[in-house]
Amino acid sequence: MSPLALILLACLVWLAIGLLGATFSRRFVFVTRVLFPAGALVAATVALTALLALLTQGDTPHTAMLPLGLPGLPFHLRLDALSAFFLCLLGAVAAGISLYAAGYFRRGQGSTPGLQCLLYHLFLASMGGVLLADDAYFFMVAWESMALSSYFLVTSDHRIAEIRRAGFLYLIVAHVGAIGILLSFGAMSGGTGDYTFDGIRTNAPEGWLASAAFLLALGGFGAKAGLLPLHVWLPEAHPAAPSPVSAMMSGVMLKTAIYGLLRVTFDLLPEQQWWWGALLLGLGLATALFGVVFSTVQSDMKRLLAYSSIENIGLIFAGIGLSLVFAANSMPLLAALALTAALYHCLNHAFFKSLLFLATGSVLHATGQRNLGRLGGLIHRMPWVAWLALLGVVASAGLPPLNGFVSEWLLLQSFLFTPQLPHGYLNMLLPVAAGAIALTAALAGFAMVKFFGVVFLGQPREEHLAKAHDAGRMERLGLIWLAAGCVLLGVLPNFVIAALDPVTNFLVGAGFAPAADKGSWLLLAPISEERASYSGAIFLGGLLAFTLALFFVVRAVFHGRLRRADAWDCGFPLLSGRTQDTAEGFGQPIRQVFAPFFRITREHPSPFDKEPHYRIVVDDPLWHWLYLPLAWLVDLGTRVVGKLQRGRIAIYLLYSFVTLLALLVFTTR
Amino acid sequence: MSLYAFATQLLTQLLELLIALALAPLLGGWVNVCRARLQKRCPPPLLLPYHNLLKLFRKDVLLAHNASSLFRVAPYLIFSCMALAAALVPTLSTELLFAPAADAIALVGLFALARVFIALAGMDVGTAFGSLGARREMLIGFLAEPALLMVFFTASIISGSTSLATIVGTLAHHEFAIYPSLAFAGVAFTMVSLAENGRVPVDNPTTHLELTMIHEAMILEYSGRHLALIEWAASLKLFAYSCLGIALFFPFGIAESTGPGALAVAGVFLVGKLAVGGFVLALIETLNAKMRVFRTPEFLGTAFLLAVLAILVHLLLEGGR
Amino acid sequence: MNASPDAIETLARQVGAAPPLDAQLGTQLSALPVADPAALWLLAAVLLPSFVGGALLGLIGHRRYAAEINIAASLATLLGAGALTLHVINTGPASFFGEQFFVDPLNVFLIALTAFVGFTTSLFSRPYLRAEVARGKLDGGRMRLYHSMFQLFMGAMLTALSTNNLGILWVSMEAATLATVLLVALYRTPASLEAAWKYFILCGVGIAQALFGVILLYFAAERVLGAEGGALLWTHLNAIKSDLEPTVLSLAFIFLLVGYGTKCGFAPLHNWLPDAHAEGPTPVSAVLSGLLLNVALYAVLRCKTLVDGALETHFAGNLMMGFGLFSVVVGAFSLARQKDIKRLFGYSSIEHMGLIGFAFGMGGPAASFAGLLHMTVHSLTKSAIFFAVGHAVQKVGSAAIDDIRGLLRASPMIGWSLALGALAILGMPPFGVFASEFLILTTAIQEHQWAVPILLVSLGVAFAAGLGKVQGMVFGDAVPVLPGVRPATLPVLLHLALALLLGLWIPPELADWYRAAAHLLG
Amino acid sequence: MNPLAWLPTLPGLPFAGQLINLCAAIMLLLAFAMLAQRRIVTLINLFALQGAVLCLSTAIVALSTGQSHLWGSALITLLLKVILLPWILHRLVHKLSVKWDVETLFNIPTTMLVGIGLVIIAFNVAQPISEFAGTITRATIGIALACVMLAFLMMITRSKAVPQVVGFMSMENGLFFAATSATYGMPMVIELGVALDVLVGMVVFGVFFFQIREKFDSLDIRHLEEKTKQE
Repeated sequence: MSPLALILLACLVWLAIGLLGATFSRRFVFVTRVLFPAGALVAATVALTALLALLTQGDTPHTAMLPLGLPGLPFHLRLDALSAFFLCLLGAVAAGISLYAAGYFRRGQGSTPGLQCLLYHLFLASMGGVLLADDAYFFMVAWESMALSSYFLVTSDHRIAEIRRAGFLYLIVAHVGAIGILLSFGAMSGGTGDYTFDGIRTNAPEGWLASAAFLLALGGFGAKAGLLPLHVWLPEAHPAAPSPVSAMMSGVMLKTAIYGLLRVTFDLLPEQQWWWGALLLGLGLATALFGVVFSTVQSDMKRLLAYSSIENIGLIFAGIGLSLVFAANSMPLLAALALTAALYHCLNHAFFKSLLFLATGSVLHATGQRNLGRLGGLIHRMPWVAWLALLGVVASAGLPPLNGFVSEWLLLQSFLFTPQLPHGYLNMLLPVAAGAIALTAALAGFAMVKFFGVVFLGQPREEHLAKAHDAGRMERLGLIWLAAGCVLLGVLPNFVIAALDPVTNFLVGAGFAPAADKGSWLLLAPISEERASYSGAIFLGGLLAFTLALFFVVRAVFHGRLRRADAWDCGFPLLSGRTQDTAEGFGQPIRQVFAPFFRITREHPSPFDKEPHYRIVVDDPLWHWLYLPLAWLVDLGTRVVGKLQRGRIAIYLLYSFVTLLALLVFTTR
Repeated sequence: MSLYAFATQLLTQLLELLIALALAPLLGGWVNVCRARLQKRCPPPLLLPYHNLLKLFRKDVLLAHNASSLFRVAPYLIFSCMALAAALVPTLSTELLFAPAADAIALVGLFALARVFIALAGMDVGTAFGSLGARREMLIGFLAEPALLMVFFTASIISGSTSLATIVGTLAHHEFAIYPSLAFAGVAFTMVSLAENGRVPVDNPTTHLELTMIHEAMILEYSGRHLALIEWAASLKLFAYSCLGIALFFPFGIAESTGPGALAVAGVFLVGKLAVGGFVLALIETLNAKMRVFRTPEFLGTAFLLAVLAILVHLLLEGGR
Repeated sequence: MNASPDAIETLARQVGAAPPLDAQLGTQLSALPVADPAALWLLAAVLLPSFVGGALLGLIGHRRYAAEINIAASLATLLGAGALTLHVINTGPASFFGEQFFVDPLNVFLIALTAFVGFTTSLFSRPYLRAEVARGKLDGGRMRLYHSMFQLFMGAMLTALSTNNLGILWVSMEAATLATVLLVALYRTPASLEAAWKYFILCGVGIAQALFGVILLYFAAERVLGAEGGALLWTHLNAIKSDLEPTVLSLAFIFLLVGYGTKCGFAPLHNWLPDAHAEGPTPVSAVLSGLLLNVALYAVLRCKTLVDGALETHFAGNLMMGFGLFSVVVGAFSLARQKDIKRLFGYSSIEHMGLIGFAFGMGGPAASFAGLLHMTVHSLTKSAIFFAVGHAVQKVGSAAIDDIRGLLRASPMIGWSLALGALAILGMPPFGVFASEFLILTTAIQEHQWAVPILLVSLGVAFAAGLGKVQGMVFGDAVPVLPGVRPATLPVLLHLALALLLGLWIPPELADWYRAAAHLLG
Repeated sequence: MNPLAWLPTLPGLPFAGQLINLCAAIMLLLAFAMLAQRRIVTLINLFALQGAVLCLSTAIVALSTGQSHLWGSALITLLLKVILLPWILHRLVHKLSVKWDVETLFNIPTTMLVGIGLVIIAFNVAQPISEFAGTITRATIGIALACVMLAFLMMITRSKAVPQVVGFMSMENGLFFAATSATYGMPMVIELGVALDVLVGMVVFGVFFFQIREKFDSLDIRHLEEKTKQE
């Protein structure tokens, strides 16, 4: 059985699982304890198959055709290096999330677990479809099915108005983006009407139509990925969704947009313009900075993570943009380096962000709170979740020795080569861009410290937090799977890079696995050991060994005595949960430093208030600069069109009359 | 790699680590002595830091009721990070066993890792001062980190590598050239170091005034061996930064081999340079007053811009290669 | 960028024209109609049940079993249509009654569709009207009127579709108008009378314009074919279309377009449509949107084929594109301001008729194919939506969008039908509407880039508005529902299933059929 | 301005053709008269007169071409449009007592000016058709078109149901005139005519049928429209 057939079968099995779930939606135990773990198993199979295909298949992609679709345009399927990589990502992350989901969905919260099961597996299968599609129509069908199923997942608790609003916004942005993608395919077929990807590859236009196709695709995929300024749905939809779904959306679905953009720019369009790359880079950096700055000032833990997703997507886009710039300047090796960084970051982000979203899910289940201002001290009650989340936090902050650092390291490395570009402005500006990336990474650290510190550390801010319980067995299993991924990806980068080699070879015609192989398997040295090298394994080993040694040495030389007492707190006597920093307080320095980024509304208490309160609302200024004017324009349009409807027959007759006359005059002039 | 080379590199590496561990408190003591002298005060004993550490190690740990396991793990982890960082900087020789495992960027990452953990530890007990210190520390961190990276980038672009050994090797030995960009980078680096080590214009290591402290606020709840480790880690950090400055901007004298002779010479150079560096630090601390916390972003922003400028100057004046 | 001839050929290979017409089916379908007296009874089987049923129900339509008779008559029509379709597939186009009637790929497909939707609507109307009677909104006399007029309307539309004579086409269009006026006014409320009156006057005037167009067409044809030479027979006209006088034809087309275009709901001639949809009984809304608009468009298409053939320009196509685009814009932008659920979907019909008109206006195998497909899926989906809407309104007791809440909880079946139907009509895959929109948009960006931004904005606005309204109705906490409504689930599910099927897989027979029809349309 | 001035008097035109041209001119004149008329009763009378002229012209065509089906058409016209419909309308007006005021949306001179413009447009539009036409009375198509347009204008400008219905019927007269006289009797003219008359009959009947008066107190359509004016 070819890998393609196996993966296709897996997608069908997902569908079947979903249908089973919908059919037996009353059998709660069956749905959660059998179907979801089965889905996880299928996901693991997908990951393994795709990985094997990636490592073994070489240059020849597997293709197949399904007797479905439009006449003359049956569903074309194809498994090549790029799709195999993303399928691997999908399978690996979905396995963890499915395991977690088996323990997560409960009765009586939003839709029934049976329905969730259907939608969830439909979501998985359609993502698989997106990655396998080899013609525009199938791609679009899978793409929109993905949007639709995730929309219903997001709105599963639709009795809450906020969630309805989030779903609404999400689906609109997704659909308008999808129309953009569709038009991009239309433009790319170059007037031939051949919508298979093979056809597009041979017929793709050059010149302005190619650029138009690229821009449309950028808009479409950017909308799905959360690229500035199309990101607004993301911080709304991710918090609204049940946590496994947030994890899936953030971890995997956003990556399908990356996949689509890569497919279009590197595979389908024959020639890349350097300014595409510059545009992507600029947008990516702006998105990354914007995302991270906003993520630091959020008070809702899932919104914080959602903005952090925007940041990471920005970084990935920046990497792709840089790669495009290199590729357009015929520097394939460097393009491969930047692309590897971007793809690696996709993988990393998928793992650590899913992990964090799932952790918030457990917190949510245990406390019913998403608001950071009402959490705190959960490390005592939920040690499993807290320690596993800590791994996610460290990875997400881009700190060694976990995975987030590796991809950021690669990205920075690729930026260091930009002085070799033959563009005056670019090679002056790009080092600054590297600075922006460094700033983003550092701010991500801030956001993550805030997230972890406020949720898990300190004292509980509410009474009922004392009753919080740790994650269940299945949930833990899912969390451990993802956390293990974070560690392994960080420690063994060379394996990942070897697996990425066929992908970059396929997309930009170069890979540097051979160069990396010159070092030992422990050492990541993409160009040469002289140039730069890093080893997560040694790093982690060294750190752990030293810490342990230190611990025992200190114990041995001195003693291990310990007494518990009240906190010192500079002698301040009234220590309570309320004296800690709130989430808003922790974000205050950022609000101060980046004040121009925000739209801040403050309500200060006056000295005469009986019940003084302080309120601060930090808004996304893009709402006010872009979306509200847009909404106003549309409203204006509807009002103008509404004026057509006068309700008077004479006026309606007049319309007909004038139309007739105008046409007559126009025709006989 | 031959076994001999491996062994010598391992030995050099261990030597560096030991030197760092041993000399770090001394550097702190030296700075204090210098500062007292400059301020016409009676100086504390040079070896006082050692004494303090020993005293703390001997004491019991007094732990807040609310402290979690993270709080107890953090000091060890932070200390390891700083020790590794100090060991990674080529102070004596560029031929270090573990140098390939971490380059300049990883070094920055290592500092960041320590910072994240100390901030988390500060938030753990849930006191007002702890979280205040944590957020200020992170504020300084997110501004200082990119600036430091940009300084490294300048050096990396000059030497075509991010590996610290290669950078130092290039700057110290291979060719002699005057790099105007390094002047900018040097100033930026100095500013970053001051901020990162909690030195005077940004923080005051000797203060315990609640509203202005940063580093001290985070570690208020620590006591006994935990506190000792953290204090030691802080001095290691100062040491690592000093060595970095020396390696980047005054790299002459660093050995490129692992021969005992070369190492001895390098050791002498190192001690001399550190003494000068400590004095300069004390001078800066004496001449400046501590600024308000919210002036720090401006201070560090300037550092960041200077570092960026350094890169641009390099690309413009030095041909970009 | 205009596609090169080669490009067109590839395009044709991809989706449009039949794989070189040697495929047996394709040859047969695109041949000229031949007299086929043997199949006459098949045509009769299509047309007679409606007229006989209409007459019969005019007498006994108030009886308890009238709904079943209605269903039986519709079923007979459906069976007849099915048989006719099979016959045409097997033996090719045929003409009857001295060429007064004919079936070719274009109309046989619409006949089948019309008969099908008519049948499902009759299934739906049975429980629907029972509930209305039970609530005292209708009495026996009205039921008689409804059943009789429903069948006559079906008969008129089937006649319009199957005739070859432009005169008969016109007469049956008019008859269909009259029948639907009575249906729209069925409730006799002031609002329904107003809607019926508007509908009557506007469509009456439109029909009159169309007659002038027919006269002009005859005027031109008479020169070539002679006074008695069948100058109103479409097949004859089509055969000699290149000899017809271009100026006269272009003028004739304007009258025909304005005339029949009023009935298709092309903006700005559309104003009768929302009122008529909103105020009539829901089964009538379903057939208005699902069938009548299609038939009117069919009439326009027949004329367009003649005119573009005669002019050898893209005059008629351009006009249709213009009207189509304007309708899309008007429809899309009107959605947001609607407060009545049926008006909402009435405007959505305007938008979709515009899209179909735009597709046919672009012409060419791919676009015409897309237009035909869109006609099919729009009929199926929109009538499914109206079925769901009808039950929803009965459950809640109000047609105001603000009053309808939480359908998913109140009645999952209706809620999901409405949600999925609305998403389908808004162009979400995997439903069929998306398939045709895919073809339309991709063709548009290759051949008429200027239209693309307009389409993009309009479809986006329509999606936002439609989704916003529908979401509000299906989501949220359930409102209390009135008892005693047992929805007819079969029609809704059948339609949605078919719409879904067409999005994922178009049967080869149907595709060949579309291709042959698209070939006819040019 | 007298629309008769335009009447084509081509030398060599057969007598029948001249007669039809004359009828066409009278049709147009009557159309204008109706456009200008304020009183409903007179309006109905004018309409009956127009029907008579139409009947006459159809008969002439029937006579001159020998197409027997046109006789039937003429007869139907006579019965329906000259006798039956005006009678119904008179009764209607009497019953609804709306004979007195015909409130127009624009004042009459403006309407007339617009009407003149319409005639010019109609003639211009018809020009290429006439040039091409094979029939002897080719100019009449322009007049028929003008009649249709003027009737359309009348429907737009009147706010009451009865004048609108009259306008609609007048439009139908124009169409029928085009069908019979301008084309010299197209096939199916009877069927089309009957269908058209059914339509007209329904419109008239509709006024009763819809009981507009009962429901709304007056036949002013604006009353009907208030409900859905604002949405």
